[in-house]
Amino acid sequence: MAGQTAERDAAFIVEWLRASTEAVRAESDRLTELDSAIGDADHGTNMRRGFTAVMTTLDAEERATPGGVLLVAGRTLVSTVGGASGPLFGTLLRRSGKALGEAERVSDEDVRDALRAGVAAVGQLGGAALGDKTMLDALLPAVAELPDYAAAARAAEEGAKATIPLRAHKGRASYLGERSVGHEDPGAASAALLLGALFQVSR
Amino acid sequence: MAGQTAERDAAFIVEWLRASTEAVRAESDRLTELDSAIGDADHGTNMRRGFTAVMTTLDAEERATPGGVLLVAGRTLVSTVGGASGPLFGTLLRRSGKALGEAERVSDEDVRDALRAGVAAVGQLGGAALGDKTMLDALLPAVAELPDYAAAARAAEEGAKATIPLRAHKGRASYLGERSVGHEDPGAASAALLLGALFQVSR
Amino acid sequence: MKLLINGAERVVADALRGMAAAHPELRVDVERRLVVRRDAPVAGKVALISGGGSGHEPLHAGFVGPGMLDAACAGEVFTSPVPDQMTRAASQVHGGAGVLLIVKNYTGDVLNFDMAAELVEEDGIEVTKVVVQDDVAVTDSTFTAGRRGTGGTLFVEKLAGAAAEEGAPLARVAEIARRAADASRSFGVALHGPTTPAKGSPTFDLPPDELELGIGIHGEPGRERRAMLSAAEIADVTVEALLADYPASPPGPLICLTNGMGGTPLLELYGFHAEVVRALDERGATLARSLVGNYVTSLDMAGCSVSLCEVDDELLRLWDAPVSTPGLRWGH
Amino acid sequence: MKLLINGAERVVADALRGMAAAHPELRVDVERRLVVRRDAPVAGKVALISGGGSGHEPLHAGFVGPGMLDAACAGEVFTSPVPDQMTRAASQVHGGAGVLLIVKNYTGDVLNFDMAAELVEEDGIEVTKVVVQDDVAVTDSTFTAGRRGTGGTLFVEKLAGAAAEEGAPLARVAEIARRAADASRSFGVALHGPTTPAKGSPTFDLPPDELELGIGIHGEPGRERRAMLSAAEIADVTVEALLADYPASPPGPLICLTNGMGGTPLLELYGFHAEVVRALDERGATLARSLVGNYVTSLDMAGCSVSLCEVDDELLRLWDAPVSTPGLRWGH
Ligand SMILES: Nc1ncnc2c1ncn2[C@@H]1O[C@H](COP(=O)(O)OP(=O)(O)O)[C@@H](O)[C@H]1O
Ligand SMILES: Nc1ncnc2c1ncn2[C@@H]1O[C@H](COP(=O)(O)OP(=O)(O)O)[C@@H](O)[C@H]1O
Ligand SMILES: [Mg+2]
Ligand SMILES: [Mg+2]
Ligand SMILES: [Mg+2]
Ligand SMILES: [Mg+2]
Repeated sequence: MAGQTAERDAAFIVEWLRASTEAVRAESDRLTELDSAIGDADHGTNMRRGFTAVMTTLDAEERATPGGVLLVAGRTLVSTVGGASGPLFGTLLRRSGKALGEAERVSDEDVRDALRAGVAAVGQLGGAALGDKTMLDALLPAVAELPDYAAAARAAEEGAKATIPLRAHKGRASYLGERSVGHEDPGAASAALLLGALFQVSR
Repeated sequence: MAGQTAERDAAFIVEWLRASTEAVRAESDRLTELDSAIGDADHGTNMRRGFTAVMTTLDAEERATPGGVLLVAGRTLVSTVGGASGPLFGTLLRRSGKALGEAERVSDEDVRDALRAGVAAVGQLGGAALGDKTMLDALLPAVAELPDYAAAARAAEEGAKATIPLRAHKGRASYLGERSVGHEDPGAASAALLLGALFQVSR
Repeated sequence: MKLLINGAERVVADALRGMAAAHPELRVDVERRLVVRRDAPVAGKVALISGGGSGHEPLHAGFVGPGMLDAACAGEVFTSPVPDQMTRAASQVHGGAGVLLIVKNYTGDVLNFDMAAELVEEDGIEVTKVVVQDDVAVTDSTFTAGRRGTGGTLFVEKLAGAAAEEGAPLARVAEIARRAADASRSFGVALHGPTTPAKGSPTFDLPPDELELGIGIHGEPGRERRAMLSAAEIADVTVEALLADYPASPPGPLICLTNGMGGTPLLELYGFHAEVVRALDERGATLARSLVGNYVTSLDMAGCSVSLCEVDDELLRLWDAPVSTPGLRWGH
Repeated sequence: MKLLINGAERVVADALRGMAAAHPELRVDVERRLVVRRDAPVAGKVALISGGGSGHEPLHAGFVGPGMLDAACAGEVFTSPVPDQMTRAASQVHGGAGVLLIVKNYTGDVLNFDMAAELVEEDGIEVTKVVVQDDVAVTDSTFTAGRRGTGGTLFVEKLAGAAAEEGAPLARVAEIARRAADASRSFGVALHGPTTPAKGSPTFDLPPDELELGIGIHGEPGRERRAMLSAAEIADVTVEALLADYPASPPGPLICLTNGMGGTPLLELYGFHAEVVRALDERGATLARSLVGNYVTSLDMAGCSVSLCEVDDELLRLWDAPVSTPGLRWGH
């Protein structure tokens, strides 16, 4: 587990995003399958398209700061994904990036605070609350565990699974009413992949 | 088997058409299935619609002569069936009716001559020859056996089955080329039903 | 297969009732299965009558109106109409300048229209018949009932309709129709077969990795079954077959109809059109106009056809002339 | 399921290439996924921009042209476009009289259009947004992301487009759009689900004897699955749901869009329309106009939706006003 004094640089964030991209690519079909059950069968494709673009952008131009990397990654998601997940995950990264400011190195506490700000922005933008069967059901419990990356990844994973019995109140799945019950929320599953990737690169 | 001296009246022809109608109704799905393999899946519906209309017409207004019954039946087929089989089976009956003229009673030889004239007219109208995989492959061998109704029915049945290995050269099935081989021609199957009905009422 | 119907035997009558409700600019005789221009007969104008089996909508009833057909006769699904319909149509639309019958080349259609033509002539109305046989998938047409009439029918109805609307006499309208028919070529491909109401299941089964090349519009299987191809490959096969059938290589300027068979989304059809245009271009052909959409369909068949019509200035002018029908509408 | 495509990731770009080839009257930016009126910007005219996920064609790109939209932004299949597309569109079509954004009510569409609106306003362009939420199948909309925007979008784009074409100022065009949106109700039914290129199989499986009631246009399952119904019964359920949602019973004169979802043949759709008209009539509703066809589709989904728009004389006049787009065209 990452020590409280560890210093994280831009490369760390890039590695996180790279690991996220790999996870999203590997799980793309499953994400689409989840979205097919209670949505419109595009979530895997959306995430893969967005993160692939993020890696292309980051490979093309280097950013000196963790905040800068997150900002450009978030903006890339907004510009390439579309749908609900583009603005929401885009906002998560952009807002986290903003919170990190210009610092070249940040602590895990900084990362925690930044991600909490990002998740709060997601909640504000989409108007969803815990239990609405959205990505927030994975994100909120996860950032509560930070800076313990392992616990955060576990909480995200559990939060995603915990969406299964819920009835959706936001996003496309909400139109299904009771029929949304019994399926994992695709956005929450994606969020768990991102937190899992974060844990992976933090070790 | 019908004797050579038997006299046939209008009621005999009506009974033939009624038996034909019953046979066509009973076999309608099979006829459509055959047409589905090498045509456009409407032959059973076409024949059922036509013969149902024939019975409605005949039940509404009585005709005094065998020829009169056949004429009106043929005209009804032309006016209600459409497709290839409407004009062709319609012509078969109309032309046979014309050949029988105004006589109130006709012999089996008259019936034979009339049906041969009808079948010839079908050949002329559609331009098909024996072996082209059409209704003529049942009709031609059948009328050759008349006035032996049993032999005619058998010949029609055999003629229809004999279309299976043939390649179609007329009608919709011809567009299939070699792929029309291996399927019974639906129009020939219908013709066999009509000849079977004739044998049945002749006994 | 489930269908949005009230019962197989009611399908055509119900559709005509719907057309009557949707199109006050048409006169629909549901009983006799006729769709007629509201202002018919147009005095002094050659009257165009077409028709055929139902299931190809908007062809033919959707092409009734100024600049195209005066009347359409709707048969049962995939079954040509009966002569009584055409004679009744002629009596309603004949404006004193004769009648042109536009017939797709199927045994049933030809026989029924021929019978009708005889009867109409007996009534003292001048009649000319033009048979459309544009389907190049039928290669050895001496061993068949000729070539099928498919998508090219739209060209014939539009071009002859424009000529008639301009006031051309019957001989001239018929000549335009014949030129259009002669200049038209079509080729179709199915990804799955259509479901007729009477049968209730697809008229042919296609495995999930195969397609059917050279299909017609009646759910007949095509001439060849092949492993599935990409849109680009299908366009190449199709355009190759079409261009090879023109005497000149490349032919003159073309109108291209990239046509959906009914069950293929417009999104895919436009993508396919892009490949058709590329394939034409690569072979030196010149595209004068294109039309993309579901115009000559086969119920819910998935797939497409491409129809080309080689045009000169006159035919192109007639193509651009105004038309105002439920299915085709442009100009002023 | 086989699709007529070159690969899932190319579908939208290929379709736009095809639109470019087929419609010289439009400007198509394949790279940026924009379809724009050729004569844009029209000086002094309010510019209408809409867009959304692809797979609903002809909506929205097929409704670009005089009398309707100035620009459409095409997202990936069933995925809303990104803000960059809307800002780029605004810069191309803004004629000095402001921009109206027409947005279907989905979280993704609303978020992306909202982000775009902010950016466009920052550029000093006046922007108003109208959200279409016409789907009455979403009953307890307080527990959802509101109602979905579906077939009623066509009414909003047509009526607001006509007002803009007449030269009405932004506030007035927006008011017309809002009135049209408020007056619109839709309800849809699926007989089988659509196949997205990315998934390659139907997004929901329906047994051969069941249908899905209250579906949207994105292949989401509906709210209820039922044993298969006849066209007449489906019309009754649909019309009942629609009329029950209007405050007055019966509402005022209606425009009725009987819409195919993409995979249902026009023959069936017209038959269904006949039943819709009957069902409306039985409930005392007055039909002012109807439109039947595939206008707001969901790829190859089999099924239909009915959209109603309650109109007064002004909205009816705007409906009848000329429109000239690939997907909708009438008047002079
Ligand atoms: N209002 C919202 N707040 C937070 N997350 C949301 C909201 N609406 C949708 N989502 C998330 O977005 C996911 C769907 O993303 P995606 O399928 O890519 O977009 P779309 O729903 O536009 O097709 C859902 O699974 C859910 O987690
Ligand atoms: N030229 C022809 N001469 C004789 N019989 C023909 C000819 N063309 C078609 N037929 C017969 O018609 C039958 C098809 O009838 P039907 O399916 O009712 O009409 P359609 O082919 O118009 O759909 C064929 O099976 C064949 O027996
Ligand atoms: Mg989705
Ligand atoms: Mg047939
Ligand atoms: Mg037929
Ligand atoms: Mg989506």
